[in-house]
Amino acid sequence: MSFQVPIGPQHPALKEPISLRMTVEGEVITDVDIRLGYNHRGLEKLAEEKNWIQNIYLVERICGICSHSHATCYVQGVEKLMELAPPRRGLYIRYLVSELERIHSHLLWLGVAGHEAGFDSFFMYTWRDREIVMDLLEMISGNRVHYAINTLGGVRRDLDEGQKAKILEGMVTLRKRSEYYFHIGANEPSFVGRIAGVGLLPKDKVVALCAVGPTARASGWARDVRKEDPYAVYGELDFEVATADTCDVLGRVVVRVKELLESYKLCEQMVRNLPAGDIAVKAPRKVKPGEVVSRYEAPRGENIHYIKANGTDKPERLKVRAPTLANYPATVEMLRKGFIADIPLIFAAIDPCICCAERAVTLVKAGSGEESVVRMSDLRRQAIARHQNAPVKRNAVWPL
Amino acid sequence: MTDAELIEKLKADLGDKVAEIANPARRRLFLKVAPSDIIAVTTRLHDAYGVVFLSTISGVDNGETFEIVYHFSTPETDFNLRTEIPRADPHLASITPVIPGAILYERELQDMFGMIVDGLPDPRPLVLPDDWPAENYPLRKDWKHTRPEEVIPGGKS
Amino acid sequence: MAVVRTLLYLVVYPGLLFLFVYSTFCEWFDRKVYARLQNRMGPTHTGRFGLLQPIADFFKLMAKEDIVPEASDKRLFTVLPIIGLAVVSTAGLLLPVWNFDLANPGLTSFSGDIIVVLYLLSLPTLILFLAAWSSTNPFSTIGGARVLTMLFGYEVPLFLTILSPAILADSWRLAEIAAFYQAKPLLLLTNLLGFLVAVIAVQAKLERTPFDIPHAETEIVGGTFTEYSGKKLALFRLTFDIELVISSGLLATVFLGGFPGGAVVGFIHFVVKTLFVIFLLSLLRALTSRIRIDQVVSFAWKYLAPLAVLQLLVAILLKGLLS
Amino acid sequence: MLNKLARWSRIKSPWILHLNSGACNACDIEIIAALTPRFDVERFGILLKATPRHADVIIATGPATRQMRDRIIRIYDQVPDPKFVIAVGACAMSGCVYRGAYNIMGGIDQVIPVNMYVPGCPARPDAIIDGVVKLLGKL
Amino acid sequence: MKIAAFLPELLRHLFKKPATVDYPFKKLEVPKDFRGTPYLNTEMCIVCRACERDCPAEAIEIASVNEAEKRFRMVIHNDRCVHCAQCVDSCPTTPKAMHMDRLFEIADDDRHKMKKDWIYVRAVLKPKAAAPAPQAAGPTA
Repeated sequence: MSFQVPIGPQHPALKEPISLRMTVEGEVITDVDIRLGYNHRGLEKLAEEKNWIQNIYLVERICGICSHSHATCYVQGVEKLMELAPPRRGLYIRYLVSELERIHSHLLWLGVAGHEAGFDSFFMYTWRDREIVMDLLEMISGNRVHYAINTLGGVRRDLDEGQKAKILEGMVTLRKRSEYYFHIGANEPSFVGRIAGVGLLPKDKVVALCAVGPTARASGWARDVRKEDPYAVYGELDFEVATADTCDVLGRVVVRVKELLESYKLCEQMVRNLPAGDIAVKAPRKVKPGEVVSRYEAPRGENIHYIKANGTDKPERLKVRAPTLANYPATVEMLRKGFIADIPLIFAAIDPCICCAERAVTLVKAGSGEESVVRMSDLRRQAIARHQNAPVKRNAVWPL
Repeated sequence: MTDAELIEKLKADLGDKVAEIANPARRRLFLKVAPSDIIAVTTRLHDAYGVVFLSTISGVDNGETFEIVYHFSTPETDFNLRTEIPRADPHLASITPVIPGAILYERELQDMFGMIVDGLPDPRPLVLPDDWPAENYPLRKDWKHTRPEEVIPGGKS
Repeated sequence: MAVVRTLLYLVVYPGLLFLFVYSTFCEWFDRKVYARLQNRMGPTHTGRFGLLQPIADFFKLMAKEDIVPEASDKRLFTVLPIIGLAVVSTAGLLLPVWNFDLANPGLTSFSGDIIVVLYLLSLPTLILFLAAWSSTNPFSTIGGARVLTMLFGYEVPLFLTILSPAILADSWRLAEIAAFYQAKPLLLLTNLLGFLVAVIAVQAKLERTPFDIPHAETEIVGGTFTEYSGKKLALFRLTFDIELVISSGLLATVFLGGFPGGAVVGFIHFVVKTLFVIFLLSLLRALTSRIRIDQVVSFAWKYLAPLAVLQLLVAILLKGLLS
Repeated sequence: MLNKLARWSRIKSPWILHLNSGACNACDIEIIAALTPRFDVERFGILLKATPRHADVIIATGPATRQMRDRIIRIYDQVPDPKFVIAVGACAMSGCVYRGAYNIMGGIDQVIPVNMYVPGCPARPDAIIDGVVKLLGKL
Repeated sequence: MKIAAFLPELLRHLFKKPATVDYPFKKLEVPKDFRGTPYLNTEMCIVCRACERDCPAEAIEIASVNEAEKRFRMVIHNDRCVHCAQCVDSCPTTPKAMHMDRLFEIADDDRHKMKKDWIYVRAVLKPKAAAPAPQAAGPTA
């Protein structure tokens, strides 16, 4: 006997609308179905009606957490089409913001993972420290989330000495705090008990299902666009690709913390080596026909924009593939044979950004009483069946 | 292996299956293939060149034809496979047997362009709403959206 | 006169009114400590220091619309919160704060009242299960199943640990157990292990993190309470607040030496000791993350139950030594 | 007297339900940020509730997408009276950059009545608190 | 694995001052380049409509009020504005006619009140023609 549990589109674990329909037997999930579309906004069509400059802001609002990554990916592509070469100082500031955004996104994710596991103190502390990087971003760009610092041909705001000093200072505090959170995350038994061995995704599945970002790296597949296709300034900076080989949620936590530490390093390098000069060059309004594939390593994984121009001031086609969409097939795979209690964690582990994935596209909250009615006798039968053939989970024992 | 060497190798290997190979920027290869060859070329790339990762599939409405670009990437190069199918008969073979991760992108193509992807294991709509009228494909160039009137609550305009 | 006294006893002190005021204070204390542990301020602007916050919550819920879902079992759905409140308030009457007089046992202090309190404290769990069941929402249903599963986990360790001080004191009456330890405070130390086990078990009984599985927000929305709104939710919240007070009062009686010194001093003992227990519970809440339902059961049986048995053995050996 | 008590308690204990109807996440993380130590809305007795049945105030973010419209109405109906809606961010007010997209109904007020608008893209946590305080002041 | 790894940190913060800013009573500092709401300096505007063209959210509307007097009306819809400051960047005049102020606490219960409009006269480059501006200038909302 199994019954269906709808998760979303309005569900406290998912801050965004998406609909997962879980078929569960007792506490064990046997089947998952994802329904997108609640967050579909129709952005790709809309982009064809707006001009190149308006599209920067439109693309930036695909996602609020990785806003800069979409904007940068788009701007990078359009600059190639326009054959512009942004000044080096502009590039450094642009990628400095993108690393700061990665820090903010990973700290946010650490907190959310804690929250999903019911570890509210962890959540509160990480988010408290996240305010440091939010303040830095606000100082650089003038807004906490949608930085709007990119423009065609460079960036819009410059950095002064005081701001540079503040960034360096912030990095020192954050590095200390991140190491502490890593210590907590790896040592608190109830937390580790929740995340170790949960959401297994072996490497061959990662490859087959084309997973990206920390999800793939936690399964030992070291793909990072920054390393393999070094765009702009990344070729001259020193950093490593963080990987783990546990293939579970714990591995994804480890990968993200390692990436945090790498990002601090990158930020410090960029601030210290900030070249002098202009921050932007003037961009034409029209683009001659052509096409470009722009790739960018967003905090959640590879972000790819395919831009086609037709000679006017509006794009012919703008295709956006956000990392979360690429991770959905993998998520479904991870959720199978998991417990209901693991849903939020597994789902959080891909750091879902549903708005990204659907751009212009949701799970269903059954809300109340209108879903299946389960009888007492059924529940008993379920419980008995579950105890008879509950799947044995690796590491699922209390690890004291 | 540089891009030029790779092009030579691909030309020799795939022969007349590939109509043209362009290399507009470093690490970007655009291969043009006939729609009937798409599975064969993908399989060959997958097996012999380590092209296992599909980034996404883009569709473009060119008026008379639909252009479909498959974006693959490997640590060395990005392969972009381009194919065109006629608008009147928009049938496309699914590459999910080779790369299972392609399913979401192919479902999206069906939704947004009205292409028919043959051999898709799960052909339900993906992104469009439940009450979406049939035969409306938003990303086709001839599909226009009329905005509903915005009513601001509170009386005066 | 006796009727008036009984009425006052039931309604004002230590009956409903007192329990209402004190339990809301305890909820405030719990929330405030929890917030301070997280470097936040917690409720601040409702009354002085936010003291009136839980009361405001209560009255707001009372004034709200009360929705009974179509699909639910309406009679059961409505009556359960009231029964729950009645049950825990009854348990409250049995604490030896207001009937410390050993020589003159009244209606509410008798040999075996410790068992009665324990069972009355178990009843809200069952009521919660029925409430979840009668609302027929899938999330509530899962929540209800989890409530029962958890009951199997923590109930035995809790009973066993509370048993050991009673065995040592050789009494089934709360007031006598307390009096025994007031006479020999050093013996309290021997029950320290039991106290810790009991705190964890009580945490599970009250369904607070790490055992807030039946209403885990991020997993099954509101869980058992998903369908409850308005007055019924207010009564359920009050029930659990009172249960918090009574359980911590019970632990204070059994493990912390009760409330000696008559009405006034005894009452101060009561406040200080319950707040201490509640502080420990809050700390535990801030310290851990929610665990999975299978982990609760295995944790309870692998660690809590053996520790409780060990405590029982210590108590029995000690009793042999003492006599 | 009772009315006064009800009004006071309503002002002092607004429980919120966060409703995302296709937002870009920016407003959402700012709402969550308002719960965290820097802003800590629990000072005013504001708690984030998981189910619509417990909530008093719906904080809505994002433009109302077509697929989401029926769900928004359903969730609004599930909230017991008296209920209030705060639209946070430019998208929830008018659709901002998504105006004219085919899958957008416009702001939240095209679907359910809204009591307070908080502008910003995204609205800062302070601005959100300011909006909530202004709403409570109106009661 | 340690039991209660978080304990020292929690207990330390129990007696520390909370990180909370008591917001409506104590304001937070916004940085000096904060992008608040846009406003128009009517004296400088040359009605080139660059801001209207580049605004991603259709928040700026410029309409002619009186063709003969060259009077124009500009409406900024704050309920649509995404605060990107592209209008400031696009503005070709020096000093800029478009500005951003640092206001952000502008929550209101009425969307109509969030429109700000200005009536201004197209500045003709000869200085004497700019005289009748004052009585028409200034926000009227």
